[in-house]
Amino acid sequence: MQRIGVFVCWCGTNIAGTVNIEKVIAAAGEMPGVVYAKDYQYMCSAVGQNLVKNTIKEQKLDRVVIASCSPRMHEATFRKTAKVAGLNPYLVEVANIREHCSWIHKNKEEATKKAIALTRAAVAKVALNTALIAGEIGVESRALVIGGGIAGIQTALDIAEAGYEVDIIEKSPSIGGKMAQIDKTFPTLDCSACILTPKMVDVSTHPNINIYTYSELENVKGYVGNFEVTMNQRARSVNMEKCIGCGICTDKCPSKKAKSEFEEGLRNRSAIYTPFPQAIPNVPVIDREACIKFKTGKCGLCETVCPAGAIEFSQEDTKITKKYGAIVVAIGYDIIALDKFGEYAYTNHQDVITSLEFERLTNAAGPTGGKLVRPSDHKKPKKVVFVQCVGSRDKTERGKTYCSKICCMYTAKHAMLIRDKYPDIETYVFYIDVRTPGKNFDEFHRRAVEEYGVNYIKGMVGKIFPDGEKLQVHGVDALTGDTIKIDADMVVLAAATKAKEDAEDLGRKLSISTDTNNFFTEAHPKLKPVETHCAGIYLAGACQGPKDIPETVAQASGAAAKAIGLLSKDKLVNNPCISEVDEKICSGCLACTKICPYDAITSKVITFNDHGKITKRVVAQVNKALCQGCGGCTVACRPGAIDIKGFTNKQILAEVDALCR
Amino acid sequence: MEKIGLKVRARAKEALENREVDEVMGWKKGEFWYDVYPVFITEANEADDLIWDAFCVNNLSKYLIQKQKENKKVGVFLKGCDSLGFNQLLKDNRIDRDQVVIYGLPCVGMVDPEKVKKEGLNKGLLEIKRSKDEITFVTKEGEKKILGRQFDYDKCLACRYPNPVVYDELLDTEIAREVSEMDRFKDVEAIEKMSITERFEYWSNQFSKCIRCNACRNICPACSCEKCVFDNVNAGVSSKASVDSEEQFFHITRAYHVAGRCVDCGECTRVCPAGIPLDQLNHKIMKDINELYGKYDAGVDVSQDAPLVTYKLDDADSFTEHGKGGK
Amino acid sequence: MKKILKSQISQLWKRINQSYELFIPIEKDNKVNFSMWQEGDQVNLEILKTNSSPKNIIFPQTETYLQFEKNGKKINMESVGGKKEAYVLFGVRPCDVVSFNLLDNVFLREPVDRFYEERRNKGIVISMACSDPEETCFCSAFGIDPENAVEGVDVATWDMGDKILWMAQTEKGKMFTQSLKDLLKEATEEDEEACVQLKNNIKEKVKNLPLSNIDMKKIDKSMKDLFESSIWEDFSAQCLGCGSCTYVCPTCHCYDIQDFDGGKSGERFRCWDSCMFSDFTLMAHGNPRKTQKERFRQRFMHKLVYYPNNHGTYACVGCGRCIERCPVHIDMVKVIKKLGGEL
Amino acid sequence: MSVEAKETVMGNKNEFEPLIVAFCCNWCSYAGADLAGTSRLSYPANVKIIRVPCSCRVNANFVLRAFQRGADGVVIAGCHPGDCHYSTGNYYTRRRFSLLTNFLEYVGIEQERFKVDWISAAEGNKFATVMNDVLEKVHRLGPNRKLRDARWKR
Repeated sequence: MQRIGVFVCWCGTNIAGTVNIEKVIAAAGEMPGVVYAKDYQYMCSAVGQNLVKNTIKEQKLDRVVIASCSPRMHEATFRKTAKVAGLNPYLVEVANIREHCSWIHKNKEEATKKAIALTRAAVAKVALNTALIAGEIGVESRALVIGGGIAGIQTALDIAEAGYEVDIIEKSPSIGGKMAQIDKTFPTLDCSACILTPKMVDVSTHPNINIYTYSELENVKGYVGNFEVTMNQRARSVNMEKCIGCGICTDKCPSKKAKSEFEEGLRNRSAIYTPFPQAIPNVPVIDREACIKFKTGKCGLCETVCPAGAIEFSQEDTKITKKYGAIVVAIGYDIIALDKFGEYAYTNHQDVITSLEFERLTNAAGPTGGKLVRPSDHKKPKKVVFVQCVGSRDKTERGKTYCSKICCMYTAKHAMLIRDKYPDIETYVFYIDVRTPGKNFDEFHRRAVEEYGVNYIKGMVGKIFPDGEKLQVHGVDALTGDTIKIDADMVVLAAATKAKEDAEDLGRKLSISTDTNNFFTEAHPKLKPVETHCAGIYLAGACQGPKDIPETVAQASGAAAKAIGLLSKDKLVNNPCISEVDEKICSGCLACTKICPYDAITSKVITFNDHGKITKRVVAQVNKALCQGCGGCTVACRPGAIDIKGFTNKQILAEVDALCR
Repeated sequence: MEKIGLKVRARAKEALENREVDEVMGWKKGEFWYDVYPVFITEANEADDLIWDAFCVNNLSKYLIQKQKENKKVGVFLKGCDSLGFNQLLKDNRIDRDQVVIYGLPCVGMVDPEKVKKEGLNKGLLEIKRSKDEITFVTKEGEKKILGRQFDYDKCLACRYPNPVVYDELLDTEIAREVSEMDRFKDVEAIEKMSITERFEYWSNQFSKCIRCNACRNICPACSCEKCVFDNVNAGVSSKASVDSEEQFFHITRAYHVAGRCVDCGECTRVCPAGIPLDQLNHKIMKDINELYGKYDAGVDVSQDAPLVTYKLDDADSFTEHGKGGK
Repeated sequence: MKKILKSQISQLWKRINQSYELFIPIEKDNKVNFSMWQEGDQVNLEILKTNSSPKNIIFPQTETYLQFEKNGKKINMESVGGKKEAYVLFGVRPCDVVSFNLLDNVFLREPVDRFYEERRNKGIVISMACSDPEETCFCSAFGIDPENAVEGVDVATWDMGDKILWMAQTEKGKMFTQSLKDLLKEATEEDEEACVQLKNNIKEKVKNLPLSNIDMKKIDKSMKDLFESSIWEDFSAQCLGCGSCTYVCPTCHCYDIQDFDGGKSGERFRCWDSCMFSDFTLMAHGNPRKTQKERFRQRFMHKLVYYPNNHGTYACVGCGRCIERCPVHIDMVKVIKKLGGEL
Repeated sequence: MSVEAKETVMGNKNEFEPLIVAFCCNWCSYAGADLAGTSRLSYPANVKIIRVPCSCRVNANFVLRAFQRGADGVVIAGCHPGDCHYSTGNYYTRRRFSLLTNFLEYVGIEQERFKVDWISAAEGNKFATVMNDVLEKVHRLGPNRKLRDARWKR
């Protein structure tokens, strides 16, 4: 018979306020296998842990149940406590009598009864626990950063500086991301390019950093410390080694009708193009969909004019497979499509633009050379209306329920920039709330209103429609209830930010989860903001949720620090709660192998010698390093030959039985 | 069938003589008109015992599991339904395709002795011969021919695969039989129409007939586990008690374990000594799989993933309000 | 000899049911089995072999005999099981009656199984002669006369078509008959003659049955030779290892004892077991009969060799249920013939 | 004890106290239940939670066992499709338990007694709502006798 000790925590009054601890102790004492039951005010405190430690030794306990807060909170704490006392840490179970009991039930009798039931289930389970020993795995000391925006750049630089190799994989032809498109940054109004491009250069020249642009992640195998990543480097059609970046090809290219992605479609580009002058690498790429040579087989002008002989039409996509110890996901964000917001006339009027388009319009390097003109007739506008929360904080299907966080500030910035350059242009901002938490943020917004005379109107715009050359903007002032009609020349929409289209797909490849909005989920909203639930994979920037640049950079450095911490280790211990095959029972149907998300199960042939009669059979085998312990295989296994340690079939059935008393 | 019977014997003899295979699995006639049982022969002269008649209902493929463990090359005669079971065993890695030579036998249907008895035609019956759908009853007094399928097993009347879907040699010409897909799940639909109370009563009544003999499981080509969970004392679910709750547990679990794997051969229902319509359980799951996750016939195509070991991102579900499977 | 008209038979059921539990072949969902009679049930006296044997009545498939409850550190135990109500088992065929005697040999010898004994004592067994033996019947191989009252019946009956003839065989049977005197009429001489005629008919039919040639004497090898016979390998290969033969068999009597763990309370029960199952006689070190061959051999050696050695009679009554029920037609007759060198 | 007081005690005893067993995925729904606790969102004490690594760990056996042992309702809660901690586990859950949901109903178990749902770690509110909803429905149906083992004493 086991010697189980039950320790019931009061958690001050958090538990003791609604649960009659005395009764739980008394009931626990009667439970099968329990030889000791004791309470304490704060079991997680040093004194409480000492109580557990000493009792394990004194009472020769071989199993321990802690009835306290959620195991997600302190399971690890008490496992360590047990270990110190010489007990295998996996002989500890936690009964959650706080989050799942005392905090939700008001009736003391009911809560006490439930606390007893939960403790009974934990006792029933722990009785079947076995000592588990974690294995060790090596670490590949190289990191992969997915995404070459400011988040990825900062992460890569930090890791590289710490002395580890880093690869950046970027989907587009150049690194730089959204920040490269932005004109000025709030609240300092310093030039975005001026602070970003030096970092881009640092990345491209750092001996520890490799950049794979125009490349996408194809699949990821392996596990923390030992990821094996395959990426697909798309054919650039230009030899990166030979190209000298002279730009003759892009000038001479006769196909100039493709929309420039970098310029948000406000300008055309050639079929062979460099996204922007400061692009890294400064090597053009041929857009095979726009290229005449690829479409018709004729042309090839770029090849003729290239002084370096770098054009290679025959290039093909290449697959690259490399091993990494850590992965940082920094794929950034996008803004939502506005086709469902008919009232703002974005899709049918050129002079209704998004804020990102506005960034290009005011940018000195942009399509208008920084001159603010209407896209439709290139005339200078007289009145510009800004509409905030277009799709943000919107509970309808077309929008996003969350606040996009950056719009209030960049809208103030945009209005301020206009008023600064063209004091004769009137600016109006429709807003629901202005949110400016951040260092010098509110001051910035107040300057826009007070010093620059930007007109802020609390209220939403109901309708925008063309009226001759003008755009009629109809809205309501929520403070006065007045209908507001403005005959504007230009409207700028602060479209909601959203997760990247391919975030969910990437999440699946990496086995990390996304939330309902497809932003990646951090491991803990407060205490593990850069970790994911998948060990060795970290998050940086707006792919985890809307963020401005300083926050992004901060998180990037955080993710880098975590990655460095991991890469600096020689060995890792892995989770011992993994699957195990009972070869005697396994039929070798291998249904488990099809379920396993980690390809952790393979097969082997075993021979049996039964009274001299030799028979062979196929059975499943689990790779201990790959298995993450989800348990999906156990259900696919009809005879119950594969079971998961720590959550065995018998243990769960015992819990069911114990709860159903 | 008699002509094919000659071929069966000749082929078995040849295969054993030429050492193409170590063993041949076939059927042999026993004591009574309906008594046919599986035999495994290793010598060419034993081939004369083999038969092919309207009672060769047993699927021989499950026996291959043991033979393959012993590393034997085996020749086996398989009907359409048998071949589906064979494929399921193949899919479950229970047999090695390279170690088996399949002699395919298109099948017009097998005769249900119960139906013959019910018509009182078993008195003094010596033999039943079948040629297509003409059944000849041989008695001491003489022969009587009846045309039609009224003596076929119900499962044969609903047969959708009269021809083997996998074979190395086909011993007869393929048979064309039209079965209405519309009627396929009419047994299920009838039960679905009952009220929840009626349904529970119907099934608990059926389950309570169970004598826990496991014949349904042991005959099943999808139930090929080395050790069934109900025989695995460590699994915590085994019990031999004939109490309602255990019987319900057994039958729900059995049907659920063959979900997406049941080849609808109907053998479980045939062999149940208590007359429990187990196929009605299997059919329900098949119907749901077809409706929720697309048409799937276990045993037809070995390369196709079984519905419960695969998924689609936008799979439907039957429990959320929208049922569309999304967030 | 008494008689009762078939047209009045339901009154007989009602009457018996007033003072006894009545177990009788009842048809439900096309299957006939012995079950407790209730008003409105469809009694089927024509069927020769009920789907399962009536063994379940004297030796239930599952029988709880101990209930326990934990109270603090103490355990309270209560003995349950056995049978308290008197019952009548009507329409048992002679072969099945003989199977009761075979079970008695096991359970009523020292140490006596008290629950079994109680059940047997509470019951009145009424047999019915087999007017129309079937092709799978081979009771004659074991010296059973399907036309007659066999040892162990309290009352024997014969189905005469429109009436049933009734003859008490034991004291218990006589008293029971007495209690029904207003329902049972005295049989006439004609009736008795018809009965003799019926018996002769049956005898004739039995002679002509396809299995009438079974001769148990042909199994004459030594136990060791039989044990080591190659037939076990041959036949067990086809055996699926299901338990249908053992569970429909009237003479199989192996059981398992299991506990139902209900945590604070629970019970100990016995339930039929089958030597065909892989966990039959499973012990801590594993199973002494590792393969189906050994398990298959056990079943037949037990019935044809071991039991006769212990009790002087074969543990098969030739009812033929296993012949009909075996999914692959590997049955007792094939084994007997093969052991006798006939196949 | 007065007669009246005795009656109330008896009355309480006879009152139906449903038992709901909920299998919750460690990463989403269990955390969602934690959040419901942290947010002090109340749901009845009749709901008792068993932690599993992933909803794909839940075997149909566990559900049947709970019913055998007198549960009046069973809940399986996991991450929303696409959010699985193990990336694909709940896709299998979805298929397995769509079939079981229908199948249990087919053998006569009311659909309200077996509920599968997706509850994320952030949806403490949803956790409480789902539990309240299941409980209300089970309350309306009354105690479950189906599948229940008569030998089991609660």
